Amino acid sequence: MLKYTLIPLLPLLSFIINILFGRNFIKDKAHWIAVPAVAGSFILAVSAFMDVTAGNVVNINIYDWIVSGDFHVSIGFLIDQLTSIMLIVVTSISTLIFIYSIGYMHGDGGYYRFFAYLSLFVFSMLMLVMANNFLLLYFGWEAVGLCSYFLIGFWFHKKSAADAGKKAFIVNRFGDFGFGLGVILIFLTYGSIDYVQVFSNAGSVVGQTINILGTDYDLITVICLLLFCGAVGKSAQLPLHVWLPDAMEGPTPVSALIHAATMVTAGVFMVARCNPLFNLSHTAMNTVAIVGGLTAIFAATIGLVQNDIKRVIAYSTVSQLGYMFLALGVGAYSAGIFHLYTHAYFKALLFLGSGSVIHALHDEQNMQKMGGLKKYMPITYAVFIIATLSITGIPGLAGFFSKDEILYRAYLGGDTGKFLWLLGTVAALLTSFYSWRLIFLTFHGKFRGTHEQEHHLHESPKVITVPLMFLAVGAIFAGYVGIPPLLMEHGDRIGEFLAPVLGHPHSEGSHAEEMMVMAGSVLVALGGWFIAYRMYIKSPELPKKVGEMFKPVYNLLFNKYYVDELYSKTLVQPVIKASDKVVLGFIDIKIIEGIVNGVPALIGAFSRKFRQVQTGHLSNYGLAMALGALAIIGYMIFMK
Amino acid sequence: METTDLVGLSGLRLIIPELTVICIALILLLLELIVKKKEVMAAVGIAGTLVALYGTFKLFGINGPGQAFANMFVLDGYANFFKLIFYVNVILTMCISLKYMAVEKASYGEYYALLLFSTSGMMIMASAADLIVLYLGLELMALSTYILAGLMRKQLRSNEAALKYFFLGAFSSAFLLYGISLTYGLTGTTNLKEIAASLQALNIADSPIVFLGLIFLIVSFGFKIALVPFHMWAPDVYEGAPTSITAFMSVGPKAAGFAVLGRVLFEAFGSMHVQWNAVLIPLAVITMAAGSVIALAQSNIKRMLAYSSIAHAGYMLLGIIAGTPGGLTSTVNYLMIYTFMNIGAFAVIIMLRREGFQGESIDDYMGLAKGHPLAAALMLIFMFSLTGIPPTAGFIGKFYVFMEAINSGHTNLAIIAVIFSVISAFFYLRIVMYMYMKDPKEDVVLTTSYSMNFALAITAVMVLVIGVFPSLLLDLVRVSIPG
Amino acid sequence: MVPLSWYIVLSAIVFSIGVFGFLARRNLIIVFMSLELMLNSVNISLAAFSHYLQSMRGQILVFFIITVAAAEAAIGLAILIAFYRNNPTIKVDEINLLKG
Amino acid sequence: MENIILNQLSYPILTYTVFLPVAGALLLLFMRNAGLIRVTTLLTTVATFVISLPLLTNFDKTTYKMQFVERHEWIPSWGINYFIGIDGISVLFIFLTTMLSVLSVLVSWKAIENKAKEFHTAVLALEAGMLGVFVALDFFLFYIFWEAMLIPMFLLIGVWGGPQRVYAAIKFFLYTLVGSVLMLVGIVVLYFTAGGTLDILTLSSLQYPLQLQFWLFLAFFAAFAVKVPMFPFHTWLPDAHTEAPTAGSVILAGVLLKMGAYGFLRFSMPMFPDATRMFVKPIFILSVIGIIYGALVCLAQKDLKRLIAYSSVSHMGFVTLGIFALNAQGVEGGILQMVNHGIVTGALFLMIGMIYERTHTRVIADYGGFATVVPWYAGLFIILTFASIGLPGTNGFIGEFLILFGAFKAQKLYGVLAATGVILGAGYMLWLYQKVFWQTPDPDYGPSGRHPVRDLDLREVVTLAPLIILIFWIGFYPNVLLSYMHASVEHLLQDVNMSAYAGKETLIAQLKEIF
Repeated sequence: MLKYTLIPLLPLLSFIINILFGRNFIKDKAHWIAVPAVAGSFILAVSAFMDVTAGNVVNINIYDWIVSGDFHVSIGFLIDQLTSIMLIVVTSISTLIFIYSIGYMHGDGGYYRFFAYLSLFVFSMLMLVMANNFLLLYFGWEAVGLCSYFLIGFWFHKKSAADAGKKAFIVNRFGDFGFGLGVILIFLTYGSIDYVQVFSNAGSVVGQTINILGTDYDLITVICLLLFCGAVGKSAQLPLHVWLPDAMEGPTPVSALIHAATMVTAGVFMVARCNPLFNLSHTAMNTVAIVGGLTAIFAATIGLVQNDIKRVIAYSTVSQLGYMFLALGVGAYSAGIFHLYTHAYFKALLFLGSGSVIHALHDEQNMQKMGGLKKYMPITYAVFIIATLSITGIPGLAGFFSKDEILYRAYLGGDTGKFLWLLGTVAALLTSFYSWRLIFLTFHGKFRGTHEQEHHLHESPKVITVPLMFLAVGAIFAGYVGIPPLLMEHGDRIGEFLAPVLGHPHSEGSHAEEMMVMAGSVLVALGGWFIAYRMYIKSPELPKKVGEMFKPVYNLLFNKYYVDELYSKTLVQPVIKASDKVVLGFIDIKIIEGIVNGVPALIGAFSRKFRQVQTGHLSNYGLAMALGALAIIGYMIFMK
Repeated sequence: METTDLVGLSGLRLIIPELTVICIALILLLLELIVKKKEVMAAVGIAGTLVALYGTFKLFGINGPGQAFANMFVLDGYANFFKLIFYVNVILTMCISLKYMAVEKASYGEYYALLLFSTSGMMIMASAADLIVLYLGLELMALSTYILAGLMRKQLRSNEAALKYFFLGAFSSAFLLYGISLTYGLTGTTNLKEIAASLQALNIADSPIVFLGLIFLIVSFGFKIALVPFHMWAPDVYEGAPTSITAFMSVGPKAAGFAVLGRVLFEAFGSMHVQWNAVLIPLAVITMAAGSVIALAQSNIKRMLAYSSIAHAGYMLLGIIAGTPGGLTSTVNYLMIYTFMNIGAFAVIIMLRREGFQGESIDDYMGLAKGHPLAAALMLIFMFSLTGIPPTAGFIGKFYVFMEAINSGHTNLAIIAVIFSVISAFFYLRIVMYMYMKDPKEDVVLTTSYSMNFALAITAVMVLVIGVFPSLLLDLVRVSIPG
Repeated sequence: MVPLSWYIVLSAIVFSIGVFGFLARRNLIIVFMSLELMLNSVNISLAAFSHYLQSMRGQILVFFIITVAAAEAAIGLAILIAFYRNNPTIKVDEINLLKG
Repeated sequence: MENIILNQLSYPILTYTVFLPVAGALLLLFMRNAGLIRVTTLLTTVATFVISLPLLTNFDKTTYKMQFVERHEWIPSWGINYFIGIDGISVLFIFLTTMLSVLSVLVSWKAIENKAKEFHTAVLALEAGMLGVFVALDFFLFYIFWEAMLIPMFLLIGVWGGPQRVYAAIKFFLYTLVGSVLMLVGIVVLYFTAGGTLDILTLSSLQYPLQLQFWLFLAFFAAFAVKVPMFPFHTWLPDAHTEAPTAGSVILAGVLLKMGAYGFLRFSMPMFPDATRMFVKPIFILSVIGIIYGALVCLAQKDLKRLIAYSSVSHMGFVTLGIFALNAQGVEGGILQMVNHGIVTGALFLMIGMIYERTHTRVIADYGGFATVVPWYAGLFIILTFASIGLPGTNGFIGEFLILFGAFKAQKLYGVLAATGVILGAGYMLWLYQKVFWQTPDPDYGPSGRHPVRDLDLREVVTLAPLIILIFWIGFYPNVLLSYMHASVEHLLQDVNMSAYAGKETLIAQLKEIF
């Protein structure tokens, strides 16, 4: 009980202490509080994991949160296989990144603030994954959004950073809007929002419909899609992906932890968590899969031409998240979670690596101004290579196992499955290409930056490189918990471990097919490397040529399909304009205020008019009286 | 016995208060030859009034209405309560007059005598059970008031006010007489009770001629209580007359007018309730409307209060329209409250008047709260009371009247009334706004005196106390007017 | 034998003449006289009524009216003179210092 | 009577609570020295707060009945009593009022120089009036307090307000007066229908014919909708809020706005249940419009206070939406949201007042980068920002969620529409926060600048602390408040949902019956 409570509590304490006393007392000692806290919850997480493997799943209520009429929800934790894995991922990566940040954020004015927010984030993320009901999940969900808002806007004096933070929060609100309604609908459907109750009688409402604006829809589908809205927002899937690339305004450790490894995968976690519901709705499943597949390829294409090193990785994150949803959509939940878990390591590694590069170049992020760094920063280069091999799915590294699993499951998923598999494979090709492009541009060739930059080039300090190495180890070996049966009987240990929560994949295929898929993915991985090699090593002038050749395509990709512009033109600007010109300017000031001030003005006018009657002439007054009397008499006669 | 009855000496007992007031008035006339200090005269006047007040309360005890002088004079709770109003009115007026009349250089001894004569006239009106007595009382009141209005004979405004008041007053009493003659002609009597009886007996309740007579009566009473369109004199006279007299007039004659209106309509023409209601309802509406609306545009506070008093006449009329004893009670109650708050307001106005400074323009109230917080606070109380905002007495008055109107099924009338009371709120607030929310142009010096402070204290306290503990007044009213 | 109605009509006419005079004439004195006319018209009707009803009240009231009218005249003229001292005019329509 | 519990304490606690401020005000009349006046006022408000606490501790949460009831004859000739008591709906507002009064005195400590005596008298009078409104169980008594409150508020706005204060004050006064007088007529009609009593409990227990209910509901609606304020009767609010002095804005936002919704709960619903059910749809529509409308207007605001004022329109839209959902979650959420709004918006006005004292501008564009200039201030402000957005963990979330839940349960469509307000809310609040606190500051305001702006001092932190604590307390343990309401709300909903005409639910059918 206490143990589990402590897991999220430690980071929370670290936050409270740092935020209250950091400014005046702790200052640059902030990590002395934050790191032990998160490390502590890592250790606790491991022990929790042990408990689960030992077979006792925990579901505890701490206290009643909201009680109103028949609505009842409590603060409580559910620690099962899925949660325990997430706990490991979150706490382990956090710990490493905290350590990394000590070096990376060294000397920053807001050092204490940084660790405070980071701790708060870890707390929120842990609440998110440990929740045992939807509302508490929603709590963590919004809380991590809050932290990402703070951390993206960490350097708030930069307008770009401030805007990005705001954008991230508001875009997410669109998703949460749906998510919230989903939660409400779940309660109204199942009379409870505790996972256990809901999932246990998930099937009870199959076939029921809900009437929206006169048309009936399948109830469960509606619920699932509403929940998925949240996932789309949080995990930056189409069409709400726009916030994630901008989120790179935040410090690199943030990008690594929040916008690669953990928070953005919350959507995946949530969908996996709700698999009993999703399983009941084909429509929902297909939506998830297709959105995932499209996002994967969509983001990958953008990634091809970006020059900002972090943005490339950001788009690759979006695309990888697409992969995960693809997996969930085809019912391979464990595969999705597996990829989530491996991805956490190699993507964190990529980000931190790029962070190390940026650090060395004094906040230079444009790859066109880099090059030939491998001789200056060998370690960074090495880990980069490992990460890239892993993400591109070279056999033997973590990425390979998970990605292959996903493609295979997709392939088995009927016609839509085949199509998705195709998407996935193409995306893999692109991924491999831009990942290598990144490597070649950054580390090969000769340095294209300024002289004093070159002068200061150096490998990053231990405190930065050591976590990189740890992550590298993860990026290599993390995959070995999920070796496909083809290569090793009962190799898919993670799948089996998660089975109690996520169930077994629906369909099994032949070895031949599996081989085929595997080969395909390996092939495209190499293909991608080859093209990149041709273009950036053999003939560095080629990229320009190609760019010229497909100018429109290039522009389209380079401008990210103009999605931001589209939203700004069709949504943001109109609303702002309307609210200013129409709502405030016309309705409020003209109409309502017009009436409110008009009536008194009218009365005033009457007043000034009627006082003229009082002429001051005696005879007029007498006349008034006489006429009054006459009028009454006339009135009387009229009445008769 | 025979003989005494023939002379009606037994009746003398019932008119002791009137006699007292008149005697004091006469004494004051003589006293004027001896004493030069006006304070003395005021003191005597007030003392005399208090004696009369005491007399009235002794008589209050008599159970059932006491008749006298061949039933021409009646002494019942109704009359007594009105007399109470008149006493309060005249006492407070004397209190606020002292310094003021000196400032106006019009402190003549007969001023106090006239106040008392006028008051005695009102008292007679309140007790009149016969149209003849009613006429005499009314003229006694009116003639003295004409003079009072013109008392500042060096000032043209005062002259003009008196002139207009006189001519229009005479005009209206001509209407009254014509009405009386018609009524007399058809019913063969001038005694209110007998009129009612013969209306029944001869069954002429719906004869147009009778109604014509009634209309003429209503016109002349409407003149006294300033109903639109018989109100035209009010603003001019209120503005021109000495402020203390304005205060006096805004309460006394109005109350007296209501006294006779109520008595005549209820006692004599009770059977014609439907007809006279048909006349009074439109009158009430236009009175409230004109009063509240026209007041908005005024810049002279006396004139503004004149229109406000017109509007208030409209509200009071609701009680009469209700046509029930309760309604009458509510009107009387309103009048009592109105006495306090209105005289209070005028008292503050008077304080601003000093050598070479009129203090009648609303602008003169700018920033009064800075220099004289207490005076401003008092004015604030009176203004909110006139608006009818709790916890002031004004609210109780309005509430009671609306209550009776609604109870008798005139809900729409009540709604109209409340709407106009909101409109009227605007010009009362404007005074408050000027006092508290503007900066003073020149620093105002107040002319105060003990009597003035006394009057202010009484009025303010009563306004608040009645506002919080209405029962104190309500119970009194209800016993004096058996429901 | 003159019927009652004649008196009533006469008094009505006289009253109306008085009213008209009050409203139409511009000379304060004449306005004042119109007032007296109105009062006397009432006296006529009252006297007539009282005779036909064989009751004294009407005639008593007539005496009262005459008395009061005298007092009224005295006061009215006094006010008029006071006014005339400050503003030597007796034209009704020149008296509008107070208005609005 | 069976549904009251006479004051269970040894002393008339409610009377003390209500009239202690009056006593304090009277005391002030005899004082000259401004400092002494401030201290006295502070002590009075604190004492009132302390005295009111037993109401919370001794409150019997298990019953819907009126508690701490006192009843004495007052105007026997009208059958009117001095009849006061509280139940689960009003008890929280007593607490809110007494607390906010203390804070508003604290925040005016330095701000009010001229006419300090009048100011503090007005504040105390106002407090008494507000408390009276919440405890009155006799309609006449209620109306007295309801109107009497206007006078001090009118002065607060008009005398110590901003440049447009006079216009704002008169607008506020007349606007609310129009509504109130119509209610007054309604009250009198009710008085005679009920056979000469204004005892609220008796009136609530009676059944009125549908037509009467219809008209009376409208009459009361006039008063309450203006106070809430509901769209389109809201335009007095921005002016009043913007021009009022900080203390005024705080009390206005914190308590006065609640009285409209409180009126609906206390009078309209139990007395006119059928009319209530009839008006659910129109009021839902108005509320949703209010929510979205207010939010949109906020997006276009240039003035700090005005923005918060319009956000109140949006938030109060949520409240009316909730209470007219006519289910436990909606009503309880509505009540809770009233308290929350009092806390959060009250605190926002406090903070704006504090920064205004330093910069003397309310134009948003004049700010920027203040997170570096006044970090602590910025830190507290962000908490309020997110509380007002309704972030889980803050009180705002609990209220908004319950309301949306209730609304969704009652009418799905309106629940969904209202939920969009949550997005817009985030929009304008974050926009505001960025404009004021983020990006680079104007060097003038820096420590070395021409008008250096100092961070919060102890007094100000003390002023804000209780509200901040409440925000999280309610956010993480809302039952501390919700538990007070359950019984009363349940009983209220019974009244509303079981009544003579229950069943005939279609508006048209009932309107037919009326015309």
